[in-house]
Amino acid sequence: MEEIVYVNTEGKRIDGRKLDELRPIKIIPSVLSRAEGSAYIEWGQNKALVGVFGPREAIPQHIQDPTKAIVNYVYRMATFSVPDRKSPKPGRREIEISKVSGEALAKAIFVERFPNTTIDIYVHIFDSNAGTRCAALTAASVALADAGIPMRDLVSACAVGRAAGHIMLDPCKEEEDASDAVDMPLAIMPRTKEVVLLQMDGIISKEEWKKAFELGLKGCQQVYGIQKKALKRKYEEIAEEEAKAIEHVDKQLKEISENPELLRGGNK
Amino acid sequence: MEEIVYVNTEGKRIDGRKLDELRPIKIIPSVLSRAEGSAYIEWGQNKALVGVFGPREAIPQHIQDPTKAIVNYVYRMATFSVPDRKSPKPGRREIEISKVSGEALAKAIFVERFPNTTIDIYVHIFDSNAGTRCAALTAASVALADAGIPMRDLVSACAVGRAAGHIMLDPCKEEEDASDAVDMPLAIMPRTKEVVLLQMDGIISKEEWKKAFELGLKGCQQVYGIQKKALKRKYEEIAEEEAKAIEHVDKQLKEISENPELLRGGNK
Amino acid sequence: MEEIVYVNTEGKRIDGRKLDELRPIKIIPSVLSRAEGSAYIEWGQNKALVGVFGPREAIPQHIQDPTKAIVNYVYRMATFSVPDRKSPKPGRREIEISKVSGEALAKAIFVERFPNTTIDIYVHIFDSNAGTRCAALTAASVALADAGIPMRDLVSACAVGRAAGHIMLDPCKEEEDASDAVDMPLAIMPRTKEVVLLQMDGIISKEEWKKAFELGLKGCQQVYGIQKKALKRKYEEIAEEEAKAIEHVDKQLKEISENPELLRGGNK
Amino acid sequence: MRDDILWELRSDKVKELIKIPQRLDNRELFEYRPVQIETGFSKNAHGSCRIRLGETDVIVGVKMDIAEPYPDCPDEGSITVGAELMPMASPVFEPGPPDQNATELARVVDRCIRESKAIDFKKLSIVEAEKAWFIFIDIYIANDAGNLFDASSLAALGALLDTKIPKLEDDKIVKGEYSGKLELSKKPLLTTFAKINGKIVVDPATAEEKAMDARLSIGTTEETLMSAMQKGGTGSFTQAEIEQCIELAFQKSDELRKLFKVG
Amino acid sequence: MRDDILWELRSDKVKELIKIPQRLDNRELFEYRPVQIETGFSKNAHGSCRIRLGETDVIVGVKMDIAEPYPDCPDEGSITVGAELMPMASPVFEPGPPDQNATELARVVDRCIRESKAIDFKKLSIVEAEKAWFIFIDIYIANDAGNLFDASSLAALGALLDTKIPKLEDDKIVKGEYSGKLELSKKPLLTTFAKINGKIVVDPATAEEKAMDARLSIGTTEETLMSAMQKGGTGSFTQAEIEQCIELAFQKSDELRKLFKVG
Amino acid sequence: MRDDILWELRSDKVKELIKIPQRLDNRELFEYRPVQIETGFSKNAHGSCRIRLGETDVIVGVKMDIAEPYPDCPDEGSITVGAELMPMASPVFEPGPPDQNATELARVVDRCIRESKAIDFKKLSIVEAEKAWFIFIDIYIANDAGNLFDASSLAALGALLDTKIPKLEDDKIVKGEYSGKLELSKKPLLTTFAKINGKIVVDPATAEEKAMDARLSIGTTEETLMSAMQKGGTGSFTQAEIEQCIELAFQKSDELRKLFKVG
Repeated sequence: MEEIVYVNTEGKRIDGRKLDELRPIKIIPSVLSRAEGSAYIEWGQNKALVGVFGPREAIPQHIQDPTKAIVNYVYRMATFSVPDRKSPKPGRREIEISKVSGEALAKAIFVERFPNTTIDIYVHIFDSNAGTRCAALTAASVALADAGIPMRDLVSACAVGRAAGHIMLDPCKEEEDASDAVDMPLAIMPRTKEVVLLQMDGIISKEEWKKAFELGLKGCQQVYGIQKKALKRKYEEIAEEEAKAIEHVDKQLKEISENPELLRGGNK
Repeated sequence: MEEIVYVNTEGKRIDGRKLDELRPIKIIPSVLSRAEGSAYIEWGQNKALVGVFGPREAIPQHIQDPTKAIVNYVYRMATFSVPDRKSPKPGRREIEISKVSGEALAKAIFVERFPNTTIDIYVHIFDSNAGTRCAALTAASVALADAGIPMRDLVSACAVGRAAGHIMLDPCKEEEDASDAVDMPLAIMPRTKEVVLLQMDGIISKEEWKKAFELGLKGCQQVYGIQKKALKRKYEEIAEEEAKAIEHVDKQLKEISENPELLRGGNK
Repeated sequence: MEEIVYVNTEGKRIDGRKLDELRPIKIIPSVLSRAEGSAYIEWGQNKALVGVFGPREAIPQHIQDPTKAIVNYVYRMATFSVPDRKSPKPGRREIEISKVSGEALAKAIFVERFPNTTIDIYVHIFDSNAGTRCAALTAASVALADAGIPMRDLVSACAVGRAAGHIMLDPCKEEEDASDAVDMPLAIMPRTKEVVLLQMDGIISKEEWKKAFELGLKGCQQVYGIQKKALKRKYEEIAEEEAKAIEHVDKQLKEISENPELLRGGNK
Repeated sequence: MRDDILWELRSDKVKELIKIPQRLDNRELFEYRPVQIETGFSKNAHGSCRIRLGETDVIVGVKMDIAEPYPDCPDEGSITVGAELMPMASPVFEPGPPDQNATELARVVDRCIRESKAIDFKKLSIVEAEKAWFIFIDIYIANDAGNLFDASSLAALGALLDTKIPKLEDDKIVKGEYSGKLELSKKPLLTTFAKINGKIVVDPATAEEKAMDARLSIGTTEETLMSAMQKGGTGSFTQAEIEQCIELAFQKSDELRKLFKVG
Repeated sequence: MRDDILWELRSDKVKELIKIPQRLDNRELFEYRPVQIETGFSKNAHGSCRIRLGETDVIVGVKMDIAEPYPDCPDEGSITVGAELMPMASPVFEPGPPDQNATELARVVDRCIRESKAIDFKKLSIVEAEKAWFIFIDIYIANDAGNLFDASSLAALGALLDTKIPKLEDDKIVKGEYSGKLELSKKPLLTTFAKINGKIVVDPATAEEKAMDARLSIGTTEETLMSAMQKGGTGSFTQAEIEQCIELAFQKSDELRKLFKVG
Repeated sequence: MRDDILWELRSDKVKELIKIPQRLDNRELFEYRPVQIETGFSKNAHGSCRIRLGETDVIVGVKMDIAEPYPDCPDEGSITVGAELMPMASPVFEPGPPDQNATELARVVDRCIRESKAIDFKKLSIVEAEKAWFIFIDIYIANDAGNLFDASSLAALGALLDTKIPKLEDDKIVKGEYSGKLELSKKPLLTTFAKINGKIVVDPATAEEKAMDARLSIGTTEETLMSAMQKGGTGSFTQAEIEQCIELAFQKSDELRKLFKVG
């Protein structure tokens, strides 16, 4: 097999990026009309949709926590989102990612304000090329903001890794498959730098780990900037949206005033 | 492979029937003592049993509909009812047939009279040779009548199809496997000719479709006649049955009067 | 294939036992701190752990029996407890054994004293060589006593079988695989000799059956002795345990008196 | 609910009557309900049988299929028994995968047949260590009026006696053609007893099952051998009771076996 | 809950307006909502398409894989359609395996394509009786704003038109390389009608689905042939209504087909 | 319920004591509970080990089996780790398939071993692209008194060190015979920390797990390399805290490794 050159003489990686460079990221909030909050993300080849519901009553009742909202994060991949067709059933990897991602967001959400409820965050990956859990978590945090759920801070995620001895930000699939690969997904609340998600696999020394970790922190801060920009763009549209909303409510009221019998109608 | 002659020079099909002729149909209501209503049907080689329960309280409570009864139709096939052994697990075909058949019957039942309940209709196919969903639906409608569930009309079903260019009533398996086969299961409420079940697969022109559809309507009306005859036979037995029933109640009352302590006994 | 000598000229079996001899049995109650009652058993190569919980409220409510406790016995085998790796999913054999073992214990427990509750008995086999259901049931009965659940009597179990024409107590795997093998697991309440579990497979005459059954009864009585000894040993430790318990309660009370605010604290 | 109260009353009555001793349906203590046998119920099955035991209604179908033998028995085929308590059979059965009761039923019928050696598994071998016949025996309970064990065992026997072996060409099944009948060297059957208020009865009907403390099923063959036993229920049996049941099992099963002419 | 009341109000309004006749979103009775098509949505798929039909959002991906042909069609491949009503798509969808609605959706889309013979299954054969292409068409509903049938059928067609056949070497797939486009000889599409208060409309939105008595989906091809029909819902149709829907289905599907340039 | 209140009280006490800093069971902040190791627990397993870490009780068994290698690693075998939180282990565990917690546990133990390269997957190859050894490592939690990660990792290591490779004849397993020991080039272990009220402790017991904000598990080898990290819980860690944990993980795991004589 031909030797892969992970970093060339000009310090450029396989896909032309520098060691500390993220792939292009595009985030669009409010893309799904039936969800209470949503976001679409493109992160390199990765594509994901997130829909958020809640806080809503936790059902069945016996799962309710009287002290706080349950954060229910469901990460799933489409069958065609990976090189070989994935079974439609959720695999163990998806279950583990759902758990750690939900725990990461729970730290950021003011869960204690919504006892006995769930906040459901549904994530689906439609195309993938390494780093989907970080892309999903980044988008989920924007969808939560879009849903108006009060948070201490956004959660910003990115992975850092190693290939052929080089510590690099946001590795792509080919870099993740290097024989000495290390992969470390990381998520923080950027304002306080608190680490809310941290996983690592691959064999690494303390010193290299520290270098990688600090590069990862920088990456998360960049992601934070992109998230804020996406949300800002959305809030700039709010004046316009609000005008529309007022018009909509007016219309609803008009409907009801014209059809007062509707108010008496059955509420299923 | 030898060419199959689907319709011979005398206008007779593989099994000797004419194009507009149903296979022999035998329906017997009230065959299962533990069900509240039941029926057994033989339709050519097809054999099915139906048991009906309800209206009974829908459980768990959160599935209850306060405006009407839920019609829960479960269509299943025995493992040995088809040429190759079927898995005992319900397949996608069985799930789809259950859905459309339940919707067909819901139109005929006065569901609005029984809020918060389910009407459970369990159908099992023990032998098959094309047309089982129609046979099952036909028998289910008789079983509902047997259970004394109030209905606008019976639902009568039969399939119509095409083989080798011929539109024919109630196709058998060999006809269903013709290279130009079209299969159209149909169910109506015969008094108003309202179509409550309609599915079609196969490639067909508008004109042929109309011819097929109208042949199907005629078939349903014939099925209606057979259903009514089966129920009439049953009602003729009612005088006798009722006499027995009165005798039975008398016996029960006698039992209780002899054992008054039974009335005080635990009701699990 | 070489002929196996199941019983040699000195009347000794493959593993050196006599026909009416049990394998060595070791029972230790109270081995799991989180369960309310527990026991560990070694029976020849067989190794099992049992944990008991309850009587505790049966959930969901609709499964509750207002006249008695439900005995929920769950028998499972570890994947590595058999020569070929077992699937982690419970098989049909495990489900059947769970049913008959639970029924056997239900006779011994004063279930009528604990309406609307379940008594959960979880059994896991970690190594096996024939006779695991009897070993498990024997240990379960000790674990129930350890949990302080009131019983009419212990339940004592052992199997009896046939190999090469010899009726023998507590057959091992090789004996169970004899070409004329008969296997009869048996459990009794030893004080009254009431049979609470009886299964048999293999082809046997009435006369041989009687011989086998009576040998089995003797085996169960021996097992009873071992169970009582194990429990006695435990009760001898009770003086010591009780002293510890009093000390523990004192400590708790002290804790609370030092931290009275704890009593006001949330009870999740 | 009304249904429940009625069964409660009937069950109490059963317990009262048994003291006389008498049964709710006036049967003798050791009398079976009438048996109706309909073989060849399903043409798509390789063998099938519907049994009515009183109002209990059971349909069994057999399918033979080719599979790789188990590594430890390379020259043998085998049987697989499944049972489904269909929701139409009783107001308390629910749709879904087999529960504990269905699993026990299937496994006891399986052992009764398998251990009797009525079917010679070696004769099911096609190519050693490669191909053998596996016989799928599927039990469907259509109406549960009591004693599903014996009704299922009768229907399974009836279906096996009806079973034709599919024709083989190059060791592959030729659909719709058969090479002969499945060979059964004996007729294994279960006989089931209920213990009610200390009395033993055979072939318990629903009200008797609700009244019983315990159940005992015994599989027997015409050579006066037993192939299976299974105690069920939360009650117990004494040695004397079990021995009485064994005697009766041989007697009653011989009567039932006469209902099958063939074999 | 608020959400429910709002939909109830909207549904009641739909039923009122249809008498005029008028639709809540001011569409003509037989007017589709705007369609946006985005093919090549997923690079890991062999073909993919995202469809926005109004606010309804559906993503379909295609994967081709090699498997053994069915014994009765040894020289044919086949298609397999799956559908998932993702929980993000509606407050009432729940995570878990496909329910009745998802199963019906997948099967109707399957029949519409399969029966049209747009894909020649014989051309999917690789080695007779050994290897053939199987085409997995997976439908994901991301936002349910009504008429999932037509949106899914559009997205499935778009994904198939986008599908490249993986390159083979020694009858094994070479990853990431393709040997050409999948051939589609026609463009089968579903057209779905709702019957509301006795009136027929095409392409029902959510509020209309809540107001409708029954639904009728008709699969058609550009040769004015029908490949599938499916009635849904607890209402009924008259013959005249069905015939009207058939006429309209040909007409409306021809308009939709123009949105796909290729093929 | 009483049980719940007691744990609540204990958890509150843990949070109080940690301010001193002190632990409920009087351990040092970075002190493990006593470890008991029993290898060869199950003869039917190819390797097995029971670990008692304080009152936490974990049993791990290993089975080696032959299967076809993954197409992208034709000359390699692999490992598969499963975990079951048995219902006997805690009043809150329920029977059924592995939940999120069991899945996470199994996968973190898997990565700790796999990524350490203690097992050379290439040495598990038997016939390239056809047959290789796959090592099934099944973790059973018998009593949960806290820190299942480290207890499971210790038991998995113990079981692997105990593992004998079944003998092969014509590339098939000869039952009950072995060809030698499985080779482990190093001893990977997890070390788990809990953050309670801003303080870090190692090897948290149940009351401490109930009191903790977050958990950090670090997989290490004797060559002072890390093979896995996993943060759990809804709290967070600072960089300084993580770095402290890394230092301690190397130190504590070296102590634990001494408990295994072999390898």
